[in-house]
Amino acid sequence: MTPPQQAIVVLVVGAIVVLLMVGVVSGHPLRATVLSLPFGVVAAVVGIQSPHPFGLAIVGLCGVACVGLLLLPVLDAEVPAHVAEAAALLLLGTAGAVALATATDLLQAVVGLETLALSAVILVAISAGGRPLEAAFKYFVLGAISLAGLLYGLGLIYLGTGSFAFPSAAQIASSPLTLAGVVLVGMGFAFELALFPFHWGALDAYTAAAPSLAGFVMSASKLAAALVLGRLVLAAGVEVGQLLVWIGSLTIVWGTFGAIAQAADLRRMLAYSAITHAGFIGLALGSGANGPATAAFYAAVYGSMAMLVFAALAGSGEPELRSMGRLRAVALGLGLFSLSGIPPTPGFWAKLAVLVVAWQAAGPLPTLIAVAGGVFSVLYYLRPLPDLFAAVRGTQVTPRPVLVPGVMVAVLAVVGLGLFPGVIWALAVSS
Amino acid sequence: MMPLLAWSWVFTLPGLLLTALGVPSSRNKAGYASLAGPPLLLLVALAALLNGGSYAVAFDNWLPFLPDGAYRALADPLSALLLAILGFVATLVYFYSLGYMATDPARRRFFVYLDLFVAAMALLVLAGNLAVLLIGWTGVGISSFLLISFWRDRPGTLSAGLQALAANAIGDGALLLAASIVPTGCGALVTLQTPRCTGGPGGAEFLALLLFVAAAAKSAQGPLYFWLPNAMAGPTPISALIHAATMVAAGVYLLVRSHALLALAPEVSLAIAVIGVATALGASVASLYQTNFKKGIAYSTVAQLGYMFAGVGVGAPFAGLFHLFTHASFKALLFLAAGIVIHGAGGRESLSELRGLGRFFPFSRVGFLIGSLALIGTPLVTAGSFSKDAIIDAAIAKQPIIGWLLLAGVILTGLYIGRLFSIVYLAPPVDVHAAHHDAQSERPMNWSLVPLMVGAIAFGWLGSWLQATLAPLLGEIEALPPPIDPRGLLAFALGAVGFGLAWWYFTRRAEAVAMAPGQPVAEGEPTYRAAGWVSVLADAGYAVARSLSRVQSGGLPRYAMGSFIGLALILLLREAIR
Amino acid sequence: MSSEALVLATSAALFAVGAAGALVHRHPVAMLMAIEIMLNAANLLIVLGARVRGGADAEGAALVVLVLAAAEAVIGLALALALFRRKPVPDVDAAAELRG
Amino acid sequence: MGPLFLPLAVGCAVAIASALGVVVARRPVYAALFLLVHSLSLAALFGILSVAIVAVGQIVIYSGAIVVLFLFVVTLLPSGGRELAAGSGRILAACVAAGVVIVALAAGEAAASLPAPEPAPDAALGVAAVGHALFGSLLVAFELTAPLLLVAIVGAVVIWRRHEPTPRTAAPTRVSEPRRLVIHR
Repeated sequence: MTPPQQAIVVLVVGAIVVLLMVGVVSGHPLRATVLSLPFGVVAAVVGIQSPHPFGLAIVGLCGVACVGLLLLPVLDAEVPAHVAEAAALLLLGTAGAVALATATDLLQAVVGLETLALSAVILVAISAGGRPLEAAFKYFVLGAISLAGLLYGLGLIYLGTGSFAFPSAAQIASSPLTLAGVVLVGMGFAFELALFPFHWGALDAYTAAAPSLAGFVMSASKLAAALVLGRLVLAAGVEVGQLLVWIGSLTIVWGTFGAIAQAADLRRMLAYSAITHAGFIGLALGSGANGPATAAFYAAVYGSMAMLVFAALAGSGEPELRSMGRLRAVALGLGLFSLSGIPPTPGFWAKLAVLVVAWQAAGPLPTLIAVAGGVFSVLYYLRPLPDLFAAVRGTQVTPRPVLVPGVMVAVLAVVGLGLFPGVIWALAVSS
Repeated sequence: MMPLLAWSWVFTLPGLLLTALGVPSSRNKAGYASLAGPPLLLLVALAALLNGGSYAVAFDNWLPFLPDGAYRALADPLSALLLAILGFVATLVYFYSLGYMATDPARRRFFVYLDLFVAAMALLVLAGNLAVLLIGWTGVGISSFLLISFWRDRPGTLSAGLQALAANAIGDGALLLAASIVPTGCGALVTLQTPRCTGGPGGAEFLALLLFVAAAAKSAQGPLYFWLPNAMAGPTPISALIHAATMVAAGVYLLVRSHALLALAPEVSLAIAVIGVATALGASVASLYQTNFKKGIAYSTVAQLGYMFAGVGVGAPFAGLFHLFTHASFKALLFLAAGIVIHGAGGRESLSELRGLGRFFPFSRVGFLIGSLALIGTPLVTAGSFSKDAIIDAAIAKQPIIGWLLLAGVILTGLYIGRLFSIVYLAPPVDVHAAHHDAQSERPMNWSLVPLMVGAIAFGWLGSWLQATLAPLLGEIEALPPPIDPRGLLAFALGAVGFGLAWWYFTRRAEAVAMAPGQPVAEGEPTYRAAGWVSVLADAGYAVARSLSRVQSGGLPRYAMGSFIGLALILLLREAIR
Repeated sequence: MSSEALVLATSAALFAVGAAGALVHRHPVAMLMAIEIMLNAANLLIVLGARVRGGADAEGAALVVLVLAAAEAVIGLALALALFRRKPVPDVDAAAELRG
Repeated sequence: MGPLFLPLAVGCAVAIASALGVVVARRPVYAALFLLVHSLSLAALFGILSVAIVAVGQIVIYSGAIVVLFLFVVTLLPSGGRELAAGSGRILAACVAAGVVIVALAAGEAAASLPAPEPAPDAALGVAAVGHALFGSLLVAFELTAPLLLVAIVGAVVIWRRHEPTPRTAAPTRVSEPRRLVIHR
């Protein structure tokens, strides 16, 4: 069994163990975390030996899952009864994401994608209130539509090439069926990445999910989709890449304008900004030979940033910026700095890497769009900062010690990536 | 001493951490921990400047995905001079802020932001390659945003901060592009002009243009000036430190540092000079119409930066740098003196309310007078004359039209500074007891003016020594004009005429606030609405954003329709690319 | 028009009809049925591929796709029931609180 | 025009007709019945294409389980199978979408020259071959369906109990005292 498959087995076994212990665990979030965390860590350790891009994917995904598990205790009040299921779904979703990211053939990718998508839908639906349920239903229906398109593309590829492997450029040139199939499959993965024409459901889902789970939902799907799209583009050659460049640029424009319009709603702004980052990943994917490696690097860095922001936001119902504790305010500030791409945070390095690749392979216009999108992100990301830092000295908030490990892990990840981005780049590059 | 200088950007970080963690816990001692940073920076910079030499730090392979991914820091006489200015003004502003912010509850946060700014500015000056420059460049922009919108509850401060952020974003974008398009292996600033590095697409012109856009955004030149007057929403020490002496000078520093690259791109240099002159004249005229005391001085800063840009544009980088050096001291003097009057008047900044209150603050009055004389450029006595004459001489030698325009500008300078001085310090006061003296907090503010006064007077004489130390760095430098020369006297005469005209006009017409009739006299709360074209652009952007977010109507069928149409179009599109 | 081309055309037609159904229906379960038709269309195509290429792995894939459709149906119906249980007449347009 | 063309054509016609039935049905119950017919016609098509095991799967798994599940849920919803009439705008949108999708798919497929199916020996598509495929090249995908179904099951339970209107542990209903039979007033 290859290391990625071993990681998947560990994750699934972990989920099964947590489900079997549901009697002991439900109602006590801390027990769920303690029980499920080792499985995430072991999966990461097992998965790191796999060949280069897969190693980065598994470590990134398991890292995101572990921080998600650490945030379980602060899942909003009335969910503790289902915290065992939430932990199991996190582990199963990660298993699906690892399967998707490290798939050697398209069928395995489809099943992995489906596992990830379904667990993401349920994690969105698990939080309180009507809005998450509505968002989950919409995210599910649109996901089902894109799955149908994906499977249709799979059929076309099989008709064209006779196998489920990633079709090569020669096979695409030989039969138009295969090209149509590759485009449909690409768009199916693009839904998971939340690129422009397919971002509708994801936007509402990212807005309505509980903060402690939204981080996982956003970053796991992006990292896994970036990896599999990268391999699809590398195999399929330039045409699909050029298509992705324009879709990515369009996504950046749409996400930036959408985020600027969200003056009041922080969660909606973060959802739109996730679409913008997906646009950056799409643009990187289409930019030449080392594009997919840059996209994988960007997605891994985005995962750490998103987890940091949502770790800081977790535990507070409506995130009233003025009433956050000092640690969480600083963590949120660092997260927003990184998301908006302020050096020396990792977000900036990732953006710069995409620009370098886009300039060499994607041509001037997409690069200028990327620069504008990246630079004007400062306007909507840093808008809450004066409020946030002004509040740090203000009201005294009941400290939530249980949050500290989750937030600290995310802070260390972001600071570490900020100072030594080369470590992740080395993992991503020789794909 | 240079190796120590190369790491001098960490000097204020311990102060930042201590103040952030609230080490001097008592309320009135807040911020004392960070007082040590800037003086240390000043001493190390002066020592390094005196014994010369240069030292480069390089950690290769720090960012493997960039054309030049190393961490490079370069400490040489040029950066030592900038750090000396930064240390000198920052030390005085820190000391001044103890008095100015004495009653402000959030003084601790104020000093944390100041430390962040000084660290970022030092890193910017010490940057060896574009990647590290970007860290300092954006860090300075962020701390300026945080400080401008420091009094978050006052109306308009957040929008003023966002305007500054937007303008900085344009500059960062240009630098971001430059850092990613240079050919592999040559991001270092000192090697930008080598043929290998200008071989990229667009060659030297495009690279120089990008650096110019970044510098113009940071130094509020040309169309990108709109944010600086509104940056006066921040406390006055900030206006003195950031928006007069150091941050806005970062643009000029960048152009001086890459003067060899500008030499390769004559059209861009000409554009720099033309925009410099245009900004100088436009800002001088605009200052005449300001009803807010600090905004009047802010436009003066924009004008003087125009002079520096003109100096660098015509190919006299040392003249621009020398004016930057002297301008830092006398402009900070003007702002801090104004701060004393504003502080005394309970935070009111409108000229009609401050009329005549300056009389009750002798230190501020003397300081403002010396600053004004230096701004006009009275020979021998003030530093302004040495550096302004250097720029005008170099400009007339190389681009006569620009040179004479700069000379004519001096009369406008005399007019606007004379107007500000006479309204606040000479005109009969509106109501005598409007100003209240709080001796305890005023003492640090008054005494921090003295070194600046000495600087405004004496720094001119350092010109020749500076020229000697910086000669190897800035290539061939034409000799500085002698202290007394006909053109210098002519410039001073114009300035003096302007000053006298304003003096006569405003001391006799008690109620007049602006030269032009029909100017609204009373202005309640200072508004920070962006200038014309910027607010039009911003509103258009927001309109597009709102209409776009309305498309996201929440209805599932509309989303499904969008997905199908998108899917079909992309499928049809693939036919085109096959 | 060979029989394989006929089946290919049928699967494309079914896919389009499923898409139309997804947009027409206001009842959530009817909408899910339309999506099931689209999944069936994809399954038909995979089976056609098995027949044309003579590959048993496509047959296995068709079985796996059946399982996928089952999982989809389960979660879809659970969500539809939970969301529209309280509403007198289930209407997909009503579920539009999240906007902007 | 292979020997089986006629039954194939009939099967395809029934499939498309029943799919249209699902789309135009006014009440969800009719739509569910059309879906059943559609599913069975597909099973017939699979049989004709000599892919026996998938045909059986379609009948047992799909028609038997999933379509019946749809029928249950339709009747469970309070409206008892009534559906709001679709506005003309929606019908127009649906037609436009269907048209665009058809054109897009046809653009790719029309030009394709389908390779003539080599005479598939019965063994190639037989159950044994499928077994070898499922446990050979498709092993990983086949195994991954297990966590997928686990997610589906856990998800369905969680969604239902999470959004249940009255928690099952609500207070027991108060037993009212026995009503005395009143013969006369």
